[in-house]
Amino acid sequence: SDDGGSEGGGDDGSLVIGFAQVGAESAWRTANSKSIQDAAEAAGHELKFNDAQQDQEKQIEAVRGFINQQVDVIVLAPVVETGWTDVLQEAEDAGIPVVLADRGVEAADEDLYVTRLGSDFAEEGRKAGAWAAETFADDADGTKILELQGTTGSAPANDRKAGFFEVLDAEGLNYEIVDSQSGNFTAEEGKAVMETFITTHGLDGIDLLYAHNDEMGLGAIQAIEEAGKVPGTDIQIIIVDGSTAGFQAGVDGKLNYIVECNPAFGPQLMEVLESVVAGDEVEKFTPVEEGVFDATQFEAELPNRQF
Amino acid sequence: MNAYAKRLMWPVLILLALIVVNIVATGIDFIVPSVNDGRLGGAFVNILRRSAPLLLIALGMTLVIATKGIDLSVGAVYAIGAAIACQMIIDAPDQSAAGLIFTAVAVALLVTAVIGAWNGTMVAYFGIQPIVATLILMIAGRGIAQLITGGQIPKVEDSSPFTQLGRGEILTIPLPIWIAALVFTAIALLTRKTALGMLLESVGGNPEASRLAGIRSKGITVLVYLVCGLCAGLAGLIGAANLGSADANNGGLWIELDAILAVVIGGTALLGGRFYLLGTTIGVVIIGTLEDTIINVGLSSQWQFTAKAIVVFAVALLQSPEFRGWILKPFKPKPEVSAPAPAEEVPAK
Amino acid sequence: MSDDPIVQMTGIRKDFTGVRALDGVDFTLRPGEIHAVMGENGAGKSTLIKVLTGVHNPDAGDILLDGKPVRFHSPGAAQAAGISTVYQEVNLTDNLSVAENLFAGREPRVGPFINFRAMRRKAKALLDDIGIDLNVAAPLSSYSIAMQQLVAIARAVDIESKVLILDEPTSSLDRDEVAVLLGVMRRLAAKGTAMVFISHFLEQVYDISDRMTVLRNGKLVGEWATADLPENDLIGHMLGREAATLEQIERAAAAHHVADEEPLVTATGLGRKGSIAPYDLTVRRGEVVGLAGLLGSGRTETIRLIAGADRADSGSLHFDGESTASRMGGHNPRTAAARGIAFCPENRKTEGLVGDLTVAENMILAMQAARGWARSIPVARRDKLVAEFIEKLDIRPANPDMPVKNLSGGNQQKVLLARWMLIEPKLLILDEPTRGIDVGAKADIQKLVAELSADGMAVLFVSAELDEVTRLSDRIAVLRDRELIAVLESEADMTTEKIVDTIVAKGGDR
Amino acid sequence: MTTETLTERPARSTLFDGLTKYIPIGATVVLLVVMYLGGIANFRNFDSPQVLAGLFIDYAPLLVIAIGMTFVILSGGIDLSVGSVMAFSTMACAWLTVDAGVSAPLAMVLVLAFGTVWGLLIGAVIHYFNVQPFIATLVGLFLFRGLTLQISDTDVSMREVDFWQWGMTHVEFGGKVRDGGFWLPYLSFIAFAVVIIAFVVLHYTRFGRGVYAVGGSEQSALLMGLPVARTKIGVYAISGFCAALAGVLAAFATKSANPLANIGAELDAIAAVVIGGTLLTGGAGFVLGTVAGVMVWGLLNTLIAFHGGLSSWWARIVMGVLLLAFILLQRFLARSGEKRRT
Ligand SMILES: Nc1ncnc2c1ncn2[C@@H]1O[C@H](COP(=O)(O)OP(=O)(O)OP(=O)(O)O)[C@@H](O)[C@H]1O
Ligand SMILES: Nc1ncnc2c1ncn2[C@@H]1O[C@H](COP(=O)(O)OP(=O)(O)OP(=O)(O)O)[C@@H](O)[C@H]1O
Ligand SMILES: [Mg+2]
Ligand SMILES: [Mg+2]
Repeated sequence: SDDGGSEGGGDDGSLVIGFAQVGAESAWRTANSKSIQDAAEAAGHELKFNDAQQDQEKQIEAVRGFINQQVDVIVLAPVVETGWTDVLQEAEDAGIPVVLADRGVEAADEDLYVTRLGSDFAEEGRKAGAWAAETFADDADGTKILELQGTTGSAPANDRKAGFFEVLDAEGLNYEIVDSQSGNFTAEEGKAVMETFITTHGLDGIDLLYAHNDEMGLGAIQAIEEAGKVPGTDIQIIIVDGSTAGFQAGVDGKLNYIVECNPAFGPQLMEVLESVVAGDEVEKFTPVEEGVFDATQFEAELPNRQF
Repeated sequence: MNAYAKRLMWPVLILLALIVVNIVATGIDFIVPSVNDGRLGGAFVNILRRSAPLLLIALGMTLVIATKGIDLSVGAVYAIGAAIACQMIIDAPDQSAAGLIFTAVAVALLVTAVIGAWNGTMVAYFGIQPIVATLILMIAGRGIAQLITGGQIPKVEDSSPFTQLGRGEILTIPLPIWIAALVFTAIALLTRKTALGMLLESVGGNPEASRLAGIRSKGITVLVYLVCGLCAGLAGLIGAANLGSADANNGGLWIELDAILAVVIGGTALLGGRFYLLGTTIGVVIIGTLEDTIINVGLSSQWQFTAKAIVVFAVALLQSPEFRGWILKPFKPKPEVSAPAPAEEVPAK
Repeated sequence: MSDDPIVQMTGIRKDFTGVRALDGVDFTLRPGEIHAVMGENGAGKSTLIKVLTGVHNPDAGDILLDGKPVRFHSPGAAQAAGISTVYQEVNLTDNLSVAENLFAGREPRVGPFINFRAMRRKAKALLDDIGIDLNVAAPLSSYSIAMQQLVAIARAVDIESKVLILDEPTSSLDRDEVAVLLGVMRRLAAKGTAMVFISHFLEQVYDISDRMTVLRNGKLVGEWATADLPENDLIGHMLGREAATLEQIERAAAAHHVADEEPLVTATGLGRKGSIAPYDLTVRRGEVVGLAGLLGSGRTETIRLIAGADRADSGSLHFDGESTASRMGGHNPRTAAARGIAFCPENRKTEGLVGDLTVAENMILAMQAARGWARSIPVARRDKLVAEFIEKLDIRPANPDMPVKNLSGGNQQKVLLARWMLIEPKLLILDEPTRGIDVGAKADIQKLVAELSADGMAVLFVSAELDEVTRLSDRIAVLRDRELIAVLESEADMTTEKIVDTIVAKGGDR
Repeated sequence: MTTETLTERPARSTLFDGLTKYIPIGATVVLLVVMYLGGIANFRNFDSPQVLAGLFIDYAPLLVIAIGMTFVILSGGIDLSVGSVMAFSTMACAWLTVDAGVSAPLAMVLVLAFGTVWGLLIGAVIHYFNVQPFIATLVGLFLFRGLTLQISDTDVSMREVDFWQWGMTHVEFGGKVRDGGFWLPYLSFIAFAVVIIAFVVLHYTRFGRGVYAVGGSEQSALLMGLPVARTKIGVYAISGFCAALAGVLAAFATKSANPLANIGAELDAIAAVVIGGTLLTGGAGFVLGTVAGVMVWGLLNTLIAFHGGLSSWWARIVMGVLLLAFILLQRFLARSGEKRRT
């Protein structure tokens, strides 16, 4: 695949796709990369994959690289929302369409990409918030909440937090944030922070743990178990993502609600790319299908998990 | 011994100060251990238990730094150790088989030791600067770990005895603390009961003079990196066992900086020479306590970095005699001096 | 000669942790005089200089320059005030070129930019002036210590200042360079420059100095006009005991039992390209073989091959009846030490000692290396050995736990010697062992060498002092131009002139 | 004997002595060329001049911090704070111009002044209080990451401020890219200017030679009467300035600030400096070597990007292996160079 006889990529309908991925920072992300790589291969397209290791500069460089290579279409999963104007403009000048995957860019750059396919983190936060507001609506003495945030400053962390509390406030839930710390999206830190929460605040009276992703949630569950409490019963738990391990924990009764964030949108992406290159009209935002699952649905959903 | 105690004084004081802050913020429970399920717990014991992997790495790092080296790859090696063990265990049909656990641990340690030896060989035999030699594995190492796990996060069943490495206890004391204490003792004995410590300091202090004195400086250098790799691998095993999973990407991320920090807080100079294992241990506990302190005094996550900077700066300055002299200048009378050696005392030939 | 002192130091006290290096010392320097500061190793001479020039801050006392009180905070400040100094250990930056070292901080410039061409030209001229011919664009590290010392002197001389301080400038120089240096000093003195001269070569001191200040153990003993102080009295003042006790080393002709013994060392065609031409050399048990030659003639290289410090690329080396397979790397410092070859290198700071380690640790280093890391020397045995050698070599301060870098130069040299004597070698190789060592200690070391050889140890030794070589050696290997040109038997009538003649004669042959 | 024959001439020519120090950088340049040719042979469009020009667009900030780092490393120190200082500077630009309403040129000057003052400060701590550079600057690494996050924990756009548009203004050379030309933005020229100034300062001024002297032996430099304090504090000030300038360049390049930007940039910079032939122990190396080092770093990334067939982990492994091959080759060339010398 080195020299790529892909000069006339369009002849047989196969495309050369440049894919600037965020990194490989989580199982979710790896599943996402794999889904897209597999889908490209299945569709007979050549995928130039680039892992930016969560660094915007590297990602910009990768996009410039794709422009220099004159690929047919660029897929960008932007690590942050701002700062893309110039490089997107360069792609446009070179006549290469750009499709955003997963995360978005700031509204002012809307004209510079064709469409965005992905999840809405704020919406995920709102989904979690809606369940919490409903579940604890009758909690008279105020709902005591612990929050395990993702990496400080990252878009999913910010949006999942904002969406969640937006709904709680809107629903008028009487709640109190007992503590909220970053667990960096990792099980290691999720567990460590939870242990400290437990020694500092105890678990008695705490109603809800909201973890921004699976891994932190699973780490926290261990900490709770090791402290001699029963996760899911003594304290209700919401996680976002929905990996196999997360669902397994749900089946075991260790958590109560999962907001799905679906990484497996490779095939959907290929369809979008093909219509983009073919010049068809596409919507500015194509949402990835994502569900929410409560205790009654875990068992049934577990076999469908892909990561 | 006196100079040694002096070295340790400032780190110990800082640690005590941090502990006091925590006690004020959360009560005396912070320091008093409690027993949960037959396992010693409580805030401070938890800190010690969680610090075990960092301590292991920092001990290895201390030896490397004593030879005027540095090992940036320990975080990646940590991830590799964790990945190998977890992947081997989940690939097996029975995750609880004692033989399997033993083999997985042995293979992980063997591989990480080989990686350490490789680093040492690059430094000693190819003459590559330690930062660069280990940078290579810092970059590639996590890739190797991901390759082993296929980019997934292998999760070991909670019932597997492997997890006891991180979660178990012996005589109510958590196993990671035992392991760290054991390694500490082993390294302390290895360096102080044999001549290894002195030879290390010699190689670090003046490699050419050491060579001319007949010391096998290359062999010693390789050995030291090997031990460092082994420690990092063991740390990875404990970390993975604690979680029951191995995260190739984030496991032990930036732990090399914390380890170096702990070594230096403990009084070992990055320029090689004298090293202080006990100092390193105190440095590790300071770092571990600091992270909890931020949560306990109610600061937000954004404060993590800033608070760390402030504490590290305080330790660094307090350890500097020049700084102490400068700050105390207004309060100090004339310096007291030791009695001069009278000329008559010189033995006649 | 005006009598108003240019430098006046009174009541100077300087303490280091655990040592009082200077205790109420007074020192006066007058314009145009050459003033020698004398004292044993560790007497405080260098410290006095460093206090004067702002390297150390005195703990008490006053310094007047031209009658005005001064207190310099850095050598740069002292230099700006007209005091230029050559410190004891060569203090230049050997990663830079010779020319840059000569002009560092005062490079000729065009606007703000350095004019390298002018700098090289001036450097060349400056070196020509003191009679050395170097490639001024080459890094200083490509030259020997002696060359570096000359460069340092050239630099200090060129900073035309009121006061020039030379702390053991001649320690690694040959007699001819010394002669040039003394010439330069006389010239400067005539121009009115005041000079401080520190040297352990009494001959030179008497030759050049006008006055002397003697220190002992950090205290002032007194100040004399050179002419008023006979050599014996000076030594007495320095050592604090009668000079008569300092016996001269007899070349106790004793015609040691050497002649009939098998050679211990046999080098045949041993050589290394670009550093020393292949040579043949034998050393027998109980024999002292001295190496003589000019600076850069390859003495160091010769012995480094035998010591295993460098790898030979031709010839063979037999030691104690066994081939060392030197070319295959079978001969290195470690195996050499195991065979019983001890090597004290010439640059004790970079190749000899580990500065941060203590005196005791430095002493047992080679012994420990030979035992391997697993078998530590028991503490009691170690302490006993160390104490024994501290006493035997009179190392001061007699504190085995002091970092060796805080010892005075001479005492450091003794520590290095002790390290190798501890392993009881069959062959002791000494490269400039008496460099920078006071008269007393030098006599001690020479005596030691004589004793060791009498006990059957073979000694190979290099010294820039031909006197020393002739006095101590049974045979003298003469080098020139990186080639061993002759091995002379040291008869009773051996003189330094004979050696010089050999060098010159062979040189003329070509 | 006359004084002329006092010392013996060395047996070999000393011509090579002056050249030895160029061996590492020579090796780097040769390998750079080999890598580039390898890229051309294997990848379509790799020969486009824009590929090389692209290095100076994407790596302009890295180049600038690596230049600052070169001064510090040459003096025998190290500066781990550059990545955080850079991120903080970009964030400060955004905060000053967007939130505080400071005029952009003034904000830029303030940020550059801040970087310099920080450098002076940390240099003073290192020199006067004898704190190890690694630790003193590690404090900076944590401190400025923390402060950046405290200003904003999300990315901030500053596109509304016209001034920030200036940096990415294109200058075309030889026509459009598709016609075989290439373009560079203004910010690349700022980086070039930094290189040239650094080159002149380091190699042709007393301060620059003082940096080498201090790196060779601080003790000796002090005893030679060189202004050691000024030099040591100066190099950290330069590095601080460069880090702040790199932050400004990043502001130009993206017109946005991201609190998590440039994590690990200090290691990239150190790697580039070392690949460029500068010794971490100080006293030996060149500014132009650093330029070559940054190009190697960039080209390695570009090669992996052009290949495009590597998964995340294989990309890392290949990067490590390429780096290893590079360092071993460089080492080998330098060694054989030394051998030839003797
Ligand atoms: N930095 C230091 N720290 C501690 N002690 C020191 C230091 N420098 C010198 N000393 C001690 O001060 C005393 C005087 O040393 P100094 O170097 O002045 O002697 P010296 O007369 O120059 O001897 P030499 O002839 O050997 O050069 C010695 O006992 C030495 O050990
Ligand atoms: N006059 C000179 N010109 C150039 N290089 C020289 C000169 N003298 C010495 N050198 C260099 O200095 C180094 C050391 O010289 P070497 O040690 O062989 O001389 P030596 O006879 O041992 O003299 P010393 O009296 O300094 O021990 C050698 O690498 C040599 O190249
Ligand atoms: Mg002295
Ligand atoms: Mg020599």
